[in-house]
Amino acid sequence: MAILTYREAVARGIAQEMERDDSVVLIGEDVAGAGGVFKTSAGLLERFGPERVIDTPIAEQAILGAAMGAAMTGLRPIAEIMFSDFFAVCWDLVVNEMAKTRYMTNGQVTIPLVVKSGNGGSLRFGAQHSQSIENWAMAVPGIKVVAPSTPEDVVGLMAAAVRSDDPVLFFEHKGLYSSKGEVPDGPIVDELGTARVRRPGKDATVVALGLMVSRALAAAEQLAERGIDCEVIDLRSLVPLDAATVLESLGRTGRLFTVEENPRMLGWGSELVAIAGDDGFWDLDGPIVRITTPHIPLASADSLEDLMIPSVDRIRDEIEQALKP
Amino acid sequence: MAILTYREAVARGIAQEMERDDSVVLIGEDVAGAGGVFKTSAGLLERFGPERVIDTPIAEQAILGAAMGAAMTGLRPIAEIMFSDFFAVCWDLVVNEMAKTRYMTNGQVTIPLVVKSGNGGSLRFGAQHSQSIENWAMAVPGIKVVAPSTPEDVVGLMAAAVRSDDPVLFFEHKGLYSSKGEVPDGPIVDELGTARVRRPGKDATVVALGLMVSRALAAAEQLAERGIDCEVIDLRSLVPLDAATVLESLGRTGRLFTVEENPRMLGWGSELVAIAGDDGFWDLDGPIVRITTPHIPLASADSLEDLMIPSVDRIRDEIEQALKP
Amino acid sequence: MNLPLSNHAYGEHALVLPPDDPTSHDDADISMETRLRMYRMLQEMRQFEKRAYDLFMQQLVKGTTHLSLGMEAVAAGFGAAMDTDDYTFATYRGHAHTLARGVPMEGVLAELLGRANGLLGGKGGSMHLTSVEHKVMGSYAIIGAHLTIANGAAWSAQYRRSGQVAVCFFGDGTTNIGAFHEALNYAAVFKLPVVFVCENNQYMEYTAIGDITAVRRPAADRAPAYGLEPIVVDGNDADAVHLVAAEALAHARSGKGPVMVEALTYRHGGHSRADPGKYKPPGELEAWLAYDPIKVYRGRLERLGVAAADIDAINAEVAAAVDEATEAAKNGPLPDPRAAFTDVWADGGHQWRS
Amino acid sequence: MNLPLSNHAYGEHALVLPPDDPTSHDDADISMETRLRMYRMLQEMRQFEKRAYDLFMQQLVKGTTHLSLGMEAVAAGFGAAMDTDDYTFATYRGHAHTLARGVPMEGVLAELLGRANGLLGGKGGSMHLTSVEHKVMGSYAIIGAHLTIANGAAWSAQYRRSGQVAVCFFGDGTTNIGAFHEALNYAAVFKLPVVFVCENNQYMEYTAIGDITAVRRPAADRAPAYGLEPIVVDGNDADAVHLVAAEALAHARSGKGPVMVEALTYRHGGHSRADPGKYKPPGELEAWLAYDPIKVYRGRLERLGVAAADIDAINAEVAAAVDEATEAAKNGPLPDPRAAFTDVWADGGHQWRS
Ligand SMILES: Cc1ncc(C[n+]2csc(CCOP(=O)(O)OP(=O)(O)O)c2C)c(N)n1
Ligand SMILES: Cc1ncc(C[n+]2csc(CCOP(=O)(O)OP(=O)(O)O)c2C)c(N)n1
Ligand SMILES: [Mg+2]
Ligand SMILES: [Mg+2]
Repeated sequence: MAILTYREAVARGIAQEMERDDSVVLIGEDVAGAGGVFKTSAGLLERFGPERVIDTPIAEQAILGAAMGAAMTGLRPIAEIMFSDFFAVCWDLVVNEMAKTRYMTNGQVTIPLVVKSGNGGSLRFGAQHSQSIENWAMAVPGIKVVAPSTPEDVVGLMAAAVRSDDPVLFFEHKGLYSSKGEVPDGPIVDELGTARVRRPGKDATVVALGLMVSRALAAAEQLAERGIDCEVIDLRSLVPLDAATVLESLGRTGRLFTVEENPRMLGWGSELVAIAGDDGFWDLDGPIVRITTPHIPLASADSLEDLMIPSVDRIRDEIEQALKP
Repeated sequence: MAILTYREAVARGIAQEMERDDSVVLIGEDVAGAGGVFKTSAGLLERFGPERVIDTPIAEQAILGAAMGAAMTGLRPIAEIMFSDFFAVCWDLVVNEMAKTRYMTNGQVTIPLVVKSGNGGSLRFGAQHSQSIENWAMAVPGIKVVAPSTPEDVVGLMAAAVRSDDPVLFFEHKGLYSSKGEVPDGPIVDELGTARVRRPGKDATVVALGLMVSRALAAAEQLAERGIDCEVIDLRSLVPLDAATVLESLGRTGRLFTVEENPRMLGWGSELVAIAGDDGFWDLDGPIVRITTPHIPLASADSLEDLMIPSVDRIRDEIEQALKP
Repeated sequence: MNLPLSNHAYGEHALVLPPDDPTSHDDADISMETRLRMYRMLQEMRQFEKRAYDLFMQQLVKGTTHLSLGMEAVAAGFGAAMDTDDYTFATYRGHAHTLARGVPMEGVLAELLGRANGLLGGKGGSMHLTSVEHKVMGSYAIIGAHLTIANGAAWSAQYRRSGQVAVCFFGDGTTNIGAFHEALNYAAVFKLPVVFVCENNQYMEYTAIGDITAVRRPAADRAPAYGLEPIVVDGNDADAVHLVAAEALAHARSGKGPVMVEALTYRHGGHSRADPGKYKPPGELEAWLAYDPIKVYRGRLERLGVAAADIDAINAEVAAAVDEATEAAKNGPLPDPRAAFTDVWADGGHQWRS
Repeated sequence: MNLPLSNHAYGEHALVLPPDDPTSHDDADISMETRLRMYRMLQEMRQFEKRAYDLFMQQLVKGTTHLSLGMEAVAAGFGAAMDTDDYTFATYRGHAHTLARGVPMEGVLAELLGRANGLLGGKGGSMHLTSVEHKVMGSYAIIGAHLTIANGAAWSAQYRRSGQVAVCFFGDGTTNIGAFHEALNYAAVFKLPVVFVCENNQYMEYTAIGDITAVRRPAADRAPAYGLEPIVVDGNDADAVHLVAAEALAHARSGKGPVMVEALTYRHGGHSRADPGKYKPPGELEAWLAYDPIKVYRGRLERLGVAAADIDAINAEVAAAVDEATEAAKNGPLPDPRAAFTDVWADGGHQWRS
């Protein structure tokens, strides 16, 4: 057991898989010599050499295209898109190529690759470097979407992503990079599409992702003091989506809350609402409440950013308000 | 009053605005000399000349960048992205630049532009030329999203889009281009953010968009024969969203159905479900049913494509099934 | 104002005419076996696409389809030069390149007809022809991306030290999109074994390439921007293409990095079925028809002593094969409806939630 | 294998050294008034950014910030050559370009501090400085897009026949992204009045530009791919920049189309606050510090007879202005919380549903 930062866990997960399988390679801007601008690949160049850990030009389409073509022909590349906001400059490769090629070729082509990326806000980077875009990817059939919230999950889900034969977008939360957690020794392999109950509870089901998990847990602690017992579920991956765990919990609690960092419209929460409506409608004792960033670009000033992204206080208050008899 | 095709209506709407305002210009691939690959700008070059109707290289980022920069400095450009699938190659301009610049500059910059695009399936063009991506745009704060279903609406909503001081994505449905409808003579100016009740009814509210509107109406006719009286609402624009019209209808009918061409996850329907849950939860007499294309890329073969996109029969059956006592 | 298109009316741009000496490569160092192979390929591509056109007119081919009638020498010249293991990356205008790698006609035609015996089971269509078995790694319908994907296959070959080369075909219009630039620089920097082939057929869809491109030769004049040699070849002469192809492949295979070739050619028909081709200035099509790649090549074979009857026999064999493929395609069953739901994921299915 | 980076360890790439003759432009035809103006600009940029750095270290500047210490001569040379109505398009490394157009320091500094008196009311931050009043049409933080947007402003100027030119600054690393290529071809085709200025400071973030670029001069060696002249200028000599800028602006203004300039320079610090700059090979920074643009320019003024005391007076005036701006920024109120909800839309609000 070791205490690792989330960023160290990223490097550890990649190293674990590179160690195991020669076909795993890593490319991206500044990932090699500098060990990544977020230091999530620190030490990998030294350990695996310049054929397997490669600095690229600023050319996100070229990066994802290289990863995809290599994945189609025998490698299992990991590509980095530094900030997830930059997916917009190479979205074609993701949604039109990676996501559709297996289907269009009737299964002839397999695309085992991972695109890792720094996602999310809270660092005062402003509207173009703080977005939570996991919902963009979730809307596109053919792409798996992972967003771990703890160092241990980072390692295990990275391994699962690398071993997946489908393209996976792996969203690391920038606001969590310096957070710490215990990570067991030895190889860790987790499973995509499995949510985790981080806190059992009986009054309400609170579903969160990424940075929002710890905030939801903190809110739950405060609510417990006020007599409200929340079950907090960490979704961990949006595709595949572990709806069963959420629905099972909802069946027990009767109330569902989502805590989302993405702007309000068409966040993963709206899909969860719709699924709960499909499969859990008669379990619902009241409206599902989505606690989200408002549908507004993120401001850079700390005082304004803090107003936008759900805080522990806001999560607590919105849940309490909604459960008021 | 004239009978126009939907594609003629696009050209008429643009011509109306170019006639009125010299600052309206049109750029895109093959929009000038050829009058557009879908012939939605036929005759405009001849009428307004090569300074205002311009063929561009295949360079969607350059096209949208030119439109944005011109909009920031006094013009009101209309840009064409030929197939909406191609937004993926220039998504950065849409989501990171057009959508955020007014906000980031605290209102200093105004971006009055329209991006028109052929959207949707049913023409056997396969997975990369048939997508319904209005939900991609809806997920991004700062972009207005319009999707007309009739020639008359095309003219009036195009005018409203051109006159809007915000960036508007204008989704023309490729499957509707050859459809016809009556269009009143003289200038038509419609309003964004206003849904239309296409068919009043009392048993259920059916909300549709684009190509799905006529299918929903046909299904409603068949259901009427079976004693189910559906109200059919044409949403017309996703942003701004006329939730009031939908909620008002839901308040009367107690049941809500969405008919969506987009793949299932995170379609506009999921947002409507969530909004109805927020504001109309106690009006709901049963689960909201989303009738969508499955969450799968579109196949090209006609027999397969027809299985995927909601058909009149499927719409009818799913509604009937859900309303069965 | 000084817009390029304000200097002339649309469709009145300068003609680009073909070379007029079809004998230039008569004495090229190419074996008669290879030459006959290339001639057969030309015939296959031509007759196949004419049939596809007919089936389109009969409304059996749905959606859209993009023919390369008139451009076959590029596909044949490269096809005959590539090793079995080399990768092909093509565009929506990919019938010829697919056939050039030995993919059976039946599967291609059945795919155009949306049948279960289609190359992609009816799920891809004309624009996405792929046969991994033949190393045809896909036909790509959105401009630009596939140049970057071809780099990836080349990178994999380099990493695996397999000696394979990736050959990536694209059009003149594609040289103006961002992904072109990213792909070329990336390939050059990493010395990837990839050959980029610009099929310059003078037009994007309906707009003349010269009207929207800052340089005269859209690919060759950009090559130096990536440290590459500018290479232009007569794309209607299969021998000329073949020689350049062999050299380019050898260069890439030897580890010296990418090559970009610009092949000058012309499409006889419209961009796609919807296009009547009105933007072509008078005389242009006629000049290129007179320099048709099949005509050029048949003339050469005859000058080199191949009997007309032997040539006709090839034509007839190909015609029979096309007929046979047509029957097989027409008789192919519709896809099983369940096929619509397979292969979104590598587990074979489409489920995304529990 | 033959990867560029397998030939040398990271950080051991070849040095790019500055010119060593600071007197080369002593007799350039530039008025003393303009020269003193440029010197003052250099001082403003330098002292402003040093202050920004200090405030960063005091944790008053949040998020990130990108300094152009060492690169000021490019901004000053262009800033002094531009007409009041010309447009500036800058990057996240845009403090100097913003100040060069006369934007008051207080607003910029207050923006870095996230205050209500910030240029953008705290909603944009260091990376998005914009002052439409001063024709600073924005600072853009995602590589590439703003070259295409600058084209749009140039197109609008052309259409309106306003005589304005759009000047677009970007880095060496930006020359490898797709939007660069699209923007350059587009500008050339439509003969847009735009001047593209590549500030080649030898590095993208932490990677040397030569390690990931197929040509030696990332911008100039690409110019011919768009039918443009390759132009390289000493980016640490404000006079050299000024002359080239004046010529480029005149060319663009006269309707002859775009110009691309590559200015060789160096950033003294890291890419952003997080960067310790370890990838710089020994001796490189020292050489460029010795050829610091302010040192070069002060030396010139002194050789041309400006008294040291007069120069020092400028420095002192600027120091006072920076102090004043610092106070005003520090004393600025936090933004009204309601400001977070304004100006998503042109109606001033953020509502998206009824
Ligand atoms: C990104 C993108 N933009 C536009 C199109 C529409 N389109 C399809 S083919 C084509 C013309 C391509 O011209 P060229 O590259 O010369 O190839 P050709 O069709 O002549 O073989 C265009 C504009 C597309 N498929 N993808
Ligand atoms: C599309 C995109 N990719 C990557 C980045 C991250 N990034 C920010 S600055 C930078 C380096 C840019 O280098 P250069 O163009 O030389 O400008 P400089 O910072 O040296 O002024 C990178 C990679 C980005 N902002 N946008
Ligand atoms: Mg072409
Ligand atoms: Mg740089």
